[in-house]
Amino acid sequence: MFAYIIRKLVYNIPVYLAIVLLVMILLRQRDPVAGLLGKNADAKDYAAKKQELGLNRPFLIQYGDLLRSIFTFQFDEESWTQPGVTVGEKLVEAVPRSLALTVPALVLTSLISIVVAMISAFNRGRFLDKLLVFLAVLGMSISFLVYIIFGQYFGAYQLSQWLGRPVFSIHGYEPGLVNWAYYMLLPVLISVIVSMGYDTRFYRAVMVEETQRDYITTARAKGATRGKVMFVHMLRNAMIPIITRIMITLPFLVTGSILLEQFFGIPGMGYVLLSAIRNNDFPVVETFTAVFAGLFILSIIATDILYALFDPRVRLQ
Amino acid sequence: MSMTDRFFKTREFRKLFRNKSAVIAMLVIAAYLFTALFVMCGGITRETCDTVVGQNKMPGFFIQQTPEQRYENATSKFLPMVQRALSRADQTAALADVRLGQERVVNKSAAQLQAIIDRAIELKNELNQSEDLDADSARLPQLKALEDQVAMLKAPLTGWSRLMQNASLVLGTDAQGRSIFLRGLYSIKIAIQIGLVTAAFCVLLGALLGAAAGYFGGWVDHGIVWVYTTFSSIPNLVLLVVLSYAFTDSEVKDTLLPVYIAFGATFWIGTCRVIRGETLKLKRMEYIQAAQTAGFSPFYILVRHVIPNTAHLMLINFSLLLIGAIKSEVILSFLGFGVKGQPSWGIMIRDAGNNGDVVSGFFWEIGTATALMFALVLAFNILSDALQDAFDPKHV
Amino acid sequence: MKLDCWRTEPHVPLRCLRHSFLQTFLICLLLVPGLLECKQVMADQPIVLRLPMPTAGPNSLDPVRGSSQYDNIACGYVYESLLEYEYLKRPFELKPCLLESMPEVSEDGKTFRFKLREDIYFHDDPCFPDGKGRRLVTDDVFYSLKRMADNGNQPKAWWLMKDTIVGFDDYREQQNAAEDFDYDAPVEGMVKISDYEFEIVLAQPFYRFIYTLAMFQTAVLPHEAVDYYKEKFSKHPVGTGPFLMQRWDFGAKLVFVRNPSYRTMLYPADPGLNKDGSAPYTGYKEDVELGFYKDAGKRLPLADKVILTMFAENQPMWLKFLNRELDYSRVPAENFPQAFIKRRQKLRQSFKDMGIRAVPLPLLDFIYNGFNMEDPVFGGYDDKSKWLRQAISLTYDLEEINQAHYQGINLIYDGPIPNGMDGHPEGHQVANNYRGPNIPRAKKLLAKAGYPDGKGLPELVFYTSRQPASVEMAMMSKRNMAKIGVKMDVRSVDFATLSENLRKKTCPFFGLAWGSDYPDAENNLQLFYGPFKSPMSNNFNYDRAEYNELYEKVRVMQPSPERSAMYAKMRDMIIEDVPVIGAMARTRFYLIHSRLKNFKPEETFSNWPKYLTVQEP
Amino acid sequence: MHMPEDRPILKVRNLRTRFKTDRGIVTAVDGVSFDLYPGETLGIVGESGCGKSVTNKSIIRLLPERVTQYDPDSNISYHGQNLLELSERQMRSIRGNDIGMIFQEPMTALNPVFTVGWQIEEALKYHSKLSSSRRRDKAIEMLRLVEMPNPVKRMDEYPHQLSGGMRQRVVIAMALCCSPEILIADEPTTALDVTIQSQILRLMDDLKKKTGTAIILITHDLGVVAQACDRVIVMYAGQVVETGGVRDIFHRPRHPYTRALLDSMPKPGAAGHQKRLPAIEGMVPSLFDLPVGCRFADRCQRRQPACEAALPELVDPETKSVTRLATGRTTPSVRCFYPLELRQTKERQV
Repeated sequence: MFAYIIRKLVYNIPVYLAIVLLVMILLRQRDPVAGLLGKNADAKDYAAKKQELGLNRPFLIQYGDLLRSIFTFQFDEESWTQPGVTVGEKLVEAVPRSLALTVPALVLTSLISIVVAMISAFNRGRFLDKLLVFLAVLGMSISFLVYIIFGQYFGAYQLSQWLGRPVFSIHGYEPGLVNWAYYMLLPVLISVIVSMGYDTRFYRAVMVEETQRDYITTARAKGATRGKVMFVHMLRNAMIPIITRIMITLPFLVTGSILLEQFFGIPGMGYVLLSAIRNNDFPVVETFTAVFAGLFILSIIATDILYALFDPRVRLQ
Repeated sequence: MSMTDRFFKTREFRKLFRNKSAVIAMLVIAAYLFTALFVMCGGITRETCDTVVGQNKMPGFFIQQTPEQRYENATSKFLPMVQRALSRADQTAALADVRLGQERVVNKSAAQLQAIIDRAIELKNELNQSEDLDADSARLPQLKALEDQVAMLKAPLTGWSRLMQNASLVLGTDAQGRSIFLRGLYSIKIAIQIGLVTAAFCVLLGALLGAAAGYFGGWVDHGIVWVYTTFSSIPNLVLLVVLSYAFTDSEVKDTLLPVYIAFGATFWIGTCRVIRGETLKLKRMEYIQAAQTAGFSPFYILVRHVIPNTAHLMLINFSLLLIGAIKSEVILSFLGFGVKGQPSWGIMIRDAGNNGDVVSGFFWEIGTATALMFALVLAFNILSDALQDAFDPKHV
Repeated sequence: MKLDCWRTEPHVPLRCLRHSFLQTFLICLLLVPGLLECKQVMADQPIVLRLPMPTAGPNSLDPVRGSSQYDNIACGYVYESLLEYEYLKRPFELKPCLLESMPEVSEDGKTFRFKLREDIYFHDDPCFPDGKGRRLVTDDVFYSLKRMADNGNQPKAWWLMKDTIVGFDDYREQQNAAEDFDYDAPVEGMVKISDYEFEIVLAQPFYRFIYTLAMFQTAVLPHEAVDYYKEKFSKHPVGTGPFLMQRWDFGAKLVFVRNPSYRTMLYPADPGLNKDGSAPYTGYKEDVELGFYKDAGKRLPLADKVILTMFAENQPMWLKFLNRELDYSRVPAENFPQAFIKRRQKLRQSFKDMGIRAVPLPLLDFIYNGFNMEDPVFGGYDDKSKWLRQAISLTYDLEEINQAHYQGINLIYDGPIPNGMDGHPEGHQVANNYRGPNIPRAKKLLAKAGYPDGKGLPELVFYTSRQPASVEMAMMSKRNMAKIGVKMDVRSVDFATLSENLRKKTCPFFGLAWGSDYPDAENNLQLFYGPFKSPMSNNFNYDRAEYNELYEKVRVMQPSPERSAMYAKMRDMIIEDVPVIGAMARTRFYLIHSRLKNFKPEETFSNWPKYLTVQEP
Repeated sequence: MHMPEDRPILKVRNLRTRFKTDRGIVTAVDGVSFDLYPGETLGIVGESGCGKSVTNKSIIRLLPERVTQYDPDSNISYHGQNLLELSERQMRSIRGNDIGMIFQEPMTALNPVFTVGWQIEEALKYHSKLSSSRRRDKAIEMLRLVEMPNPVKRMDEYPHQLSGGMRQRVVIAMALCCSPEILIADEPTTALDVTIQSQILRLMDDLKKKTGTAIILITHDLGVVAQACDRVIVMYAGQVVETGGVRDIFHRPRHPYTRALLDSMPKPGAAGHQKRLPAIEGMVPSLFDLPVGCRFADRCQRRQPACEAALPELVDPETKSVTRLATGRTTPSVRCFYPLELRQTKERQV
């Protein structure tokens, strides 16, 4: 397995180099210097700033520098828009906030939608199934934005007006587990509602596929109860697509949700990333992209490994 | 019997047409397509959407406006305009400048006009003394008088133009006084356009690359997998935003091309994966192997045997991508990277959000955009469900 | 699943994290009802101000790196400059802050003599030996000014000092070129007399210099802090101000607490009516009525803690204010009709019933659309190009924009000088203006310029910000311009791209705004000074010899009728040449809950949080 | 030949199974009746879709409940109880314990993510109170019984590591581990190659002798029937068309369909005489669109006008008395107005 991981990593090195290169090239279509200068700066100031940002170095040197800092985990370049703060610090600060939002959302969504999907799949074709599928489709057909705008207005503001005391925070963020529910629960719930439609449908499809398998009949012929069939035979098999789906979403946990973060004032990664792109903060964008791409590739490898753990038929080679 | 005929008369298609909700969904989609076509043929132009048809944030369904709003309409928009016209040296020319369509002002002498306006201003000042018009029923007759004064300057609409006026006001107006209904309808075209173009492009590209990767294997496969791993390893946001920046200064920035490219760069990956998997499966099928043994060229086999047999997946992916594109457009436009220079549902929702519509309880704009989008996406969702049911029963 | 990264938040008990994430999560869910109880306000709490900050807030708390209004606000808590503005007095009046008294200016207006207060100590901070703040001396003032010249600090405020102090520019050049920036090297114009006395010598008697000394970029800070925190200094501000920074969650929250060792500084006393019964300053009576002098003589700051929350979107800020979670809020333009009777700009009764009060604040704004005077078609100083610009100006319907996007609360005025400053036209209008809309006249002028009905005229490329409102406004102008046959191509770009294009002089036409740094028209007039062409602040690249001459004269003049006349002359030149179409100034409406006391906002300076307090009615 | 006892352990009477489909209700099994005696092997033959599997899945009640209807007259009597009326819970205690089932596809019938041992033990877990180590022992014993080489090692292997024959042995071991009275084998050998096929069939025969289990063997392969069955039921379009002892069926088929089936079977030694095997022409009628008369009439070469007018009853070909039930072990029944004469069938040799 170790050899497998190493080989996979080596295989993905060109991908990785290409990602970093691509992002650097795309970013360098723009000139960040002017935006970072103060009022009344002249051409000399411009040149000095450019020098200071290291943008006048040959492209390959910049590329090499970035790669070196990534491979040595030295994320100590200063953010351009927030001087005095290194990129690493920014990531360390922002990522946990995104995680505090996305991880519970993922866990809740996955748990709820797997259970709903199972109920739906087992009642396939009945009214309950049709209702659940319809609700899922209904939920998927409304824009994320609308959920947020209305969720914030009704869920936070109107609800607290109605109850006469705050239930969910309208906006804002405090670290710490104690504050989590107050600040994060509403955005998490919105995010759960948004993604539940997709997940339920996907998991239902997986489950339906599994219910049609012969081994299910075999198990029932052996006298297994519904519960045993559902939770032992089916779930174990369905774990493979479920894990794939969850693993694929894992890297996205760190990017957070731009819209939710923006509306609820959670300064997570989505928020930081968007403002970094808007303000041409190259070090932040580049480093974050590199980290994300790394996570993405690792998650692909991890998916393979989990595959092998859950499915005895799969061998890592 | 042609290929397409055969395709459409298969058992799967018959099954599709037996599904009642799918048929309803198709009818809904047809209605949208028809509207889009109507818009595209010049039924509603960008200019129409940008025309001010009434006062700001008017509720729809001809709901009685509050006296406050009527007052605003009568005074803040119209009086200053006419006043300004009167203060000009060249009066007839100035009066012609007065907007709001078919005003009668031109036919009135300056003295007459001045009298009307003076009377109106007088009334206005009296009204200004009241606290809140809603609560002040005694002032309502005065408001009526003011409106009459203002109305004397405007000719009533008749016939077609009246019908159009009514139609454009049916769902109210936005913060700039533009018709929400017309903007909503125009957005159908944008949505359909973005959806169709993106989905068609991505499905074709994804299918070709996926089939090639799956069929040829080896370095072709490695290459294509590398490319899509690269694209999917860059956070979508970074890619979309950076790409859309690339166009800010170019010739195409007001068209939908940047949106297409931003979507096109990422959306093909899913299709490519699916088709690649299916091709790997097909490759092991006897008839493909038979064709290979028979010595047909790989390209011929790919085009003749492999790709047609993934048609159902392409169809399903097409409808899924379409939904994805329509929904992503909304988010992209909200963040300011999407559609520019013309209305779209995303822009309408964004405007509604930015204009504080929800907070102040004005749901017409956001409601219209959401409802129109909802119906279309729901129809496509139901259709794609039905498609999957019919063509790919394993993935219900 | 263990979230190691949560350790970065120091006050999270690490023990909690030993649970699996799911467990923790479930515990959280169970805690919800309990938490809600915790939210109940307890009696006898310290005075806490809860204030909003639109946008993501400051990027740095290092004064020399700051440029935005939000940097200004944040720095205002921690830092102090030599001078500050009187809190309640209008029009603005400077008063000594770190100084014993106002500086003495020599006859020729070039030499300023300063005397520092001797009771000023820096914040207690680990950067000092024993953690006790040191006394502030002359060297600190010089050091702080010199920091503005050090490119290593990424200063954004050099333009304030440029060409001002004798020898300072040379010093900057030399030191930036040298290996190490030597703060001990002398500057000719900075003369130390004693630890508490010094002189600054100017190259020319720039009148604006005195205003510069009240700007937050010139705040005085100790070199120990910079040496100690190095590049982290921008996150660990150490100054002399009334508050200490306690916490900063970038983009989310800034928390300040009272500086316990703040020098004795008292809330201003009621000046009383003048002997002739007139008010000592504009708005005095209202201030008395509102009880602004109730706290007279109390030691500042009045509040123990200030929590600033950043809002990227308006909806949450507004909702939070309505929910009484903020002490005040700006009224987002879109929510204006909800809160106000639009026609009279009066607060609605329902809001008054909630105990909310409205405070309008006219801003020193100059919102404009500018031409690039070096553009081959739309720029230039000959009559034809002038007529062309005048024609375009005449299509602009600022009133329409005002009504549609600003609820009609903006002030529209001619020329570049905002209301309340010397040189602002009476009635906000000059006789000979090109304010639109006047389509027939525009048509005539356009024909005169050689483009009848826009024939032969290339598309006018307009750059504006990415904000939806700006785009919508541009679309309005586009519609109006189409009436005379001028086609406009609207490009909405973000600020970085816009500045990039301005620098390269590639924007023929652009929408921007300027907020005055100090209440003197010179600050706005310099925008048209030839030598300040792009990449400096003259984005119009306006360069007219007479104007430049006049500018060089006025900037070294004391306020006087002659200066006013010259201001007016320069203003009229700009209006005639139309390098700029405009202008508008916003009126900011603040809504405050009745618990917030002594609130008299000002956006050009930010020394006033120390006067605020809350008191539950 | 092992002599079966006289009392049937399973009595199927008038079984009618209907499915609700989106095109309407379909009667997949239409009035099937038969008895199963202890220790015998009953073959059910017919083309695909004739209702063989549905009949047997009805017995063990494994058809999807939601879309399946049983006629109220239908009765499947097992130890005095009607299986069709049992609750799911009662049915569960019978499945795997009293009635075992072997499935067609050994590849898919086994759950790929559990070990062979686990899957054999599973039934024991539900139906016995054995400790886990005893269960393991029993499972190993079962593997031995089905002649699995190296059973202890196989216990911890996954299905994909076994060959097709071995997997089918596992399936059989699974079905037999609770010593059921009835074993339903649904095309147990179809997916296997010929040598393995006969091994498996011999194995089942041996097991039957050892345990006395009654076997219902569903197949479309007449060769398998000839090798393994005592008695045969021939089904066509949801109905029993002929029943009788295996010899009767092979040597004296009375129904033209049976005859046709036998004709389409390759005969060893006869290859030189016949150039082509005659196939049955035409198609099985759609269950949605059944003819009024004999369901085979369409394809029957001996068709008479009467055949298309009415549906023939199941009769004793000798006495022409209606038997209705395909119960007879000695007396064959046939559903045909014009059954083949004995002499016409004499020529056939197996």
